[in-house]
Amino acid sequence: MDMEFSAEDIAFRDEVRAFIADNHPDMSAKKELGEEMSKEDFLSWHRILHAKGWVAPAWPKEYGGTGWTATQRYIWSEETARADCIRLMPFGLSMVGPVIYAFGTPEQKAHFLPRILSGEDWWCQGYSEPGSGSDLASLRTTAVRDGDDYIVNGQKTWTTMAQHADWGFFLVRTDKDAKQQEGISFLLIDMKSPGVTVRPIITLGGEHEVNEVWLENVRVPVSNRVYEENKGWTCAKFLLAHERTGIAGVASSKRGIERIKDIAKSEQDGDKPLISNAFFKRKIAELQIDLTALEFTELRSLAGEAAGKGPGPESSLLKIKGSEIQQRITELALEAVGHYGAPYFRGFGEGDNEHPIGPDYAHRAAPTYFNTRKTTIYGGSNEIQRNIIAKMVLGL
Amino acid sequence: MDMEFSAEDIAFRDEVRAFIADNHPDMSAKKELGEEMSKEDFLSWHRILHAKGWVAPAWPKEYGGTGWTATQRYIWSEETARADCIRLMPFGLSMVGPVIYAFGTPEQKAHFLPRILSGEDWWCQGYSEPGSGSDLASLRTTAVRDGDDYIVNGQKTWTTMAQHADWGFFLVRTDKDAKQQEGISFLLIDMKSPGVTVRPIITLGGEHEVNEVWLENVRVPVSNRVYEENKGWTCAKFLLAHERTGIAGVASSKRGIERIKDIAKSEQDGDKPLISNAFFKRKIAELQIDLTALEFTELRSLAGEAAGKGPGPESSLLKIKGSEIQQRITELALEAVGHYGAPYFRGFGEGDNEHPIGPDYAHRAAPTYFNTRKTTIYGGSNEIQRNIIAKMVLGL
Amino acid sequence: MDFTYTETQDMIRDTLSRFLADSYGFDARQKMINSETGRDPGIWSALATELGMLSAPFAEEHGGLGGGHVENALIMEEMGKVMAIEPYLQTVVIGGGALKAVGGAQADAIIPSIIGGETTIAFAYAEPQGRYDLANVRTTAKADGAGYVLNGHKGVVYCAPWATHLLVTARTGGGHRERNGVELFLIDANLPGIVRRDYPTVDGNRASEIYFENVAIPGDALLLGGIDLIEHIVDNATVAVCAEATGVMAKLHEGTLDYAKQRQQFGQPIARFQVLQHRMVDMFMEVEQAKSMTLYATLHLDKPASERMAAVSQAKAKVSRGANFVGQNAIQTHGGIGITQELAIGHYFKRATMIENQFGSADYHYERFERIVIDEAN
Amino acid sequence: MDFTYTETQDMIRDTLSRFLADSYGFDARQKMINSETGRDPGIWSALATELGMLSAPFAEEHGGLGGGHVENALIMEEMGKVMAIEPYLQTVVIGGGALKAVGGAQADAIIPSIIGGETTIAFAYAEPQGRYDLANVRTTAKADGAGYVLNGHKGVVYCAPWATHLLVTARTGGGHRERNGVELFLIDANLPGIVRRDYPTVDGNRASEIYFENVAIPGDALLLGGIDLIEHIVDNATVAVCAEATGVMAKLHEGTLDYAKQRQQFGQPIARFQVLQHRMVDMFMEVEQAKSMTLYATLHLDKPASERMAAVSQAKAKVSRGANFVGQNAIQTHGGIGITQELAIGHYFKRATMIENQFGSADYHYERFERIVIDEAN
Repeated sequence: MDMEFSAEDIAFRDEVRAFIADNHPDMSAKKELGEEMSKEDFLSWHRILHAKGWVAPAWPKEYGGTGWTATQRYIWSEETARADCIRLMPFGLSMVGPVIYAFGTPEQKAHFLPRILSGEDWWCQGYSEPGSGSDLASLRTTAVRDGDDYIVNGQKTWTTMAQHADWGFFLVRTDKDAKQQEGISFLLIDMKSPGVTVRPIITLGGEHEVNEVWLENVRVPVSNRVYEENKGWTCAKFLLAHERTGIAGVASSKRGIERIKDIAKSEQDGDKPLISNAFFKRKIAELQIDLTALEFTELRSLAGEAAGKGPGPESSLLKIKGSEIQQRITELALEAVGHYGAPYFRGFGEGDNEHPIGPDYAHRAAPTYFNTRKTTIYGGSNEIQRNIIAKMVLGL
Repeated sequence: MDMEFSAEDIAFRDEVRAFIADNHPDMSAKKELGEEMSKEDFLSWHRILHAKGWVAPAWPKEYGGTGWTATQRYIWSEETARADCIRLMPFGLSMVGPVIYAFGTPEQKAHFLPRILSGEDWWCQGYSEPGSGSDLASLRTTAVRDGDDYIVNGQKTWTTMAQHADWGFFLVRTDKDAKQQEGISFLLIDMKSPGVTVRPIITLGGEHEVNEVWLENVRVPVSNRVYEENKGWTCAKFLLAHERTGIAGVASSKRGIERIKDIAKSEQDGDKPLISNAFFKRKIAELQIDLTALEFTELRSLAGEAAGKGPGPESSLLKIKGSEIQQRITELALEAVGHYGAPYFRGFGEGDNEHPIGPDYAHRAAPTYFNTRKTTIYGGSNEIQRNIIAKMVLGL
Repeated sequence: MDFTYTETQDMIRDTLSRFLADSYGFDARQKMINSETGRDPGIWSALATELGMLSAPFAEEHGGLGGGHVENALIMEEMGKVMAIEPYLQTVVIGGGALKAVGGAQADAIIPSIIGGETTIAFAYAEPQGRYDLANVRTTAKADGAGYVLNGHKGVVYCAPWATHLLVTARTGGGHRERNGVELFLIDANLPGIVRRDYPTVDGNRASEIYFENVAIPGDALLLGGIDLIEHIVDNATVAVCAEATGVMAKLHEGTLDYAKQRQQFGQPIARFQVLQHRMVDMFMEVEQAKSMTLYATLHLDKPASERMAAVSQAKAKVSRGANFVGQNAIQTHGGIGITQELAIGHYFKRATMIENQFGSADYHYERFERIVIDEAN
Repeated sequence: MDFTYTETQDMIRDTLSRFLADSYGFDARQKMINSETGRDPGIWSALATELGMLSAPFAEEHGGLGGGHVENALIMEEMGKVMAIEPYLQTVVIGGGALKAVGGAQADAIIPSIIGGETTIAFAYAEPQGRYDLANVRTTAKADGAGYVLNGHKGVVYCAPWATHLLVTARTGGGHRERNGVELFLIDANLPGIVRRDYPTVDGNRASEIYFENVAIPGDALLLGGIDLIEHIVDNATVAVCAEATGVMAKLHEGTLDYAKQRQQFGQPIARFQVLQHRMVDMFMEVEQAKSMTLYATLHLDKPASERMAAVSQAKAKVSRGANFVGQNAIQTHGGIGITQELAIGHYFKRATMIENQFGSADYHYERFERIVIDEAN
């Protein structure tokens, strides 16, 4: 038992570090102001990684993965977070991609996987419906067979980044009479199909991240169904387990804590920097220690997986603690900036880059805090995660 | 709207203060060591107050109350707490006494009330049973009519101070076929009756406060039933509401906080007293502020009662917050005494007054902390109190 | 001891509550804050003229109702319930409070026009480096003949775009962070040399950065009282904000209860889930305690300074934490819909969040309380 | 990176776990701690001779198994699961650890007798005024010829009534609270001038106040290394106590689960109530995090001092709070029965409570962590 990296691992880490330093696009200005990334911003890093062959470390090598060891993948996530690299959109790479290579037909694999890797297709996820919330299986969107097509009708919501999406993967009901989790199928839908309408939902900080998606008599070829009809829940469950990898968000929370420290060194509290305030310092320490606990719990869990145990329901712990830490980071940032949490900049017009009010790091502190309340709600709310642990781990 | 005392109130306060100073028995040595009070200790102050006519401020004047205003009663409880007066046992004065004057026969009133006031009878409460816990109405002790007597069989538990008791008031089932809360009667039982057995339960700190009470074919005259047969639940509910008055324990928690401050001034933390440690100080401040919130919530509730609203289910709030504060006080005391929380003194023999190990205030810090976990459990656990608020106040 | 409201106080509450129910629905509020100027000035006129609401805390000699802190708290609570963006806090509680404290010709001159709705005031006290320390003032007021010349930068001045007057703290002497030398000035908002940058705030208000560049002000702009006066009016304001918070928190709780009773998940209203029930009970307890603390502090506002400050800090510390708890749990219980702009709940959450740190965070007030009540007793 | 146990480690755990299951049931333990001497010395002999357990962390040259911190953690966790009162922490982890660090003739002389079970050690480091500060030492060791003379008072020395040797911190120079001059001595427990007052502890152990009155000790009693050595062995001990805590906490959680599944209220097992379910989930998460932090700190014990101290303080701060949470909620979920002496659960709670502050409270360790990781980075 030890926690040292081997010489090979260290060489790998240095290689990764150098690659990032040499190739990552400079987004510092936009990031410091907390500005939203554009589609092109996201894709710029995606394309660079694709060219290098590093865009999908978690995929099997045969479909375009890197073939890295678990330790290498850990190093990769550490290093990209350390360098605050642009986040890769998960909908293709972490969500539908694995479903397709696990359950798809040879044709589906051949067509979709390369386009996910290259970034040619931007994906979105059509799961939640108004009214379904945490009770995902209560979905009501229907797909009725009509020759070689399904005719899909219904409404999805909380569809992240659907405004950019070329394709979406949807859970739809193909058998109305079956029990809740049965009778659901997993469809790939071209978002440019007639009858698909995407409407923005504006969240508390003024962000446009999520959307409503309306499906009105949308014609979807049966060949775009993944896995068997009425067995879509199997894909959904697979995806859920897969989605939880990295759900703890340790690496990015580490960055977040460093950022709070930087802010607290700049902000004054009387004649000292805020970071010298005993109580503010304590909150940072609590975060940092809780994050260590989360990190080592994740490492123990990964070690368990490596030993063949597979990601279990205890990954709900990672979701719960990870999301709580993310929220506390944004809360602390807002506390740190004092009065300058109040100004709201959404009023500025396109192309106006002047943000003269308060320090740059204060700019989006409040909206980010508001928006980050979502982390304990989405991906299975923390209440649902506790229910899962109670049932699956504790046998209650 | 104001919070000033009138000149009359101030005169009353001075009178009370002087009376306590002149008459309260000196218990300081025993208290500082956290020693348990004996039956005689409790009764000493009870008898002094009875002689003065001040032993039952909450009772109607006709039955021996003081006829004080609500403000005077508030002042009384403040002053007795401020002076850390010996607690009066509630079982007679606050519990069965009010039930008897509200529901009892003229004979019951004439016989029992004066003996409660004088302290001649020591009472205990026979409510809880093994297995009943928070679900009080599930009780199984039976009373079967036999001529002018009931024959009582069953087992009660958590019976506080039953080892000293002359009389007990018991909830017993007189109709097995009725629904849970119906079919219960309220009996007064002479604890010296044949068939009554009291067995000690020793709690975590080594205290003997509570007992099991076994009732085996105990003969109880029907004339000792209060109110109608099978309507005992009415008495129980009345008592419960009555019991909640003062349940917040504000005045004694104020004393508790002062005591923590004294300890924290004596204990050293490096080159300063512990009270100068920012985090210890913060915990005291949090307690003190939470106690102010509790006190003013109680005062608002009393004002509502004075305006004829009666004690409502929101008194559950007073129980919840009051008990949590009591626990935090004992927790902070234990933290304050550092290493000297560990020594355990129960091993000393009778009459051995030497306690040379560690400071006196450390003596019972740990046992008191352990024992005080009970406050969120008894009198309707805090979970039950939250259920009550959810149902009765929030309509959930 | 008497915790009952007078008939006049009940009347003020009822009148205001009815008026706001009619004029300040969620949609109406959203329309106001999204308009060019960010408000509907007609509301303020109506509060002044139709309802006579701005007269509540002023003496009868100035045309007021003869009320005081209790009236301010009542009105602020109602304002909180509808998330009103009206400058009552700044104009009546803070500006009016300063004038009442100073009295004399300055009070006689301006209070009637506050009551009439013609004068609105913004309070320019915070500075970028100052955090919540009222003596951390770099803005200077240099004596110049009979008047003064102001120079400096005040940050995040709520309601400034709408103000006819500014209440400004500035230093006539003493070093940076010294209590001595900080004074209060009430000046015309449109004097030459005052530069304003206006912007919306995250909680639906408007605010400004204000730069004073050699602004000449008259000698009678000085409201005599120094840092003691400033602390007193900020304590009044802090309690007013606590009162507003009780309105905001009550609405967050009420909205959450309503939603939980309606929202179906897993075949039943989510209000049936015990975890959510207990959470809503905990929210209820925070609301009740916030009310208690606001009452407590309100009744201490005219006590000697150290008692007053200890009481106000107790209240604000507790209310800040309570607002945080109630706001976060309201959103969590709503789920995704709580994070959208569509429902009122998210906007109450935003206001509750800003209240947390307004006039000092929980930590700031804990420390002030400790200094007065624990340190000084040692 | 490798988080798997070796076969030997698995064997140690299994052997010990089986032995303790047989010999250390709740009733057996209660009988021991209520006996005159407060223990059953046969257990210690069996651990030494039958199981060879005391050899686990020692080098093969001393007759050990060649293990280290991981073995200590494993064993302490098992000890925690049965609330063992054996002096493994004091004798093997602390005393043995000090001897391993010092090496040489002193190690050669004593380690074999530790392994054999003949030598038991108590650690006399705390002083009444010292709280958790290891340099806050008033006990003096004055050089006298080839040896020293000890004077002073050590408080709450766990397991001292059973010890053949005392490991004592004392000052050979430097002022009160100075790091410089504090040294570690391993001495015979029965030297003339050593006065002991023995007493039981609230968590079922025995401890003593120890007074040194001109106790003459030989020169080779000094284990060279000063405060740095003391900090190192206390860090080892702190992590061992964290490991013990994971055993205690796991049992508190497990006991609560079992009870909640059986206990009927309102016509169903209380485990059906969602509020209790989520509480038990929160307890589970604290147990898991305590395990993670113990692992984390265990793997940092041989790192450079500042890294080691930061890691140990992280672990202890988290474990202290976790032990508090799990203990309190175990009792609350049990209700009244949890507060009696009858069930094991209350005794686990008492041990968990004492662990909270052993070798430093959560606050102490937060502050140490902040000093190393936040202050020094500025």
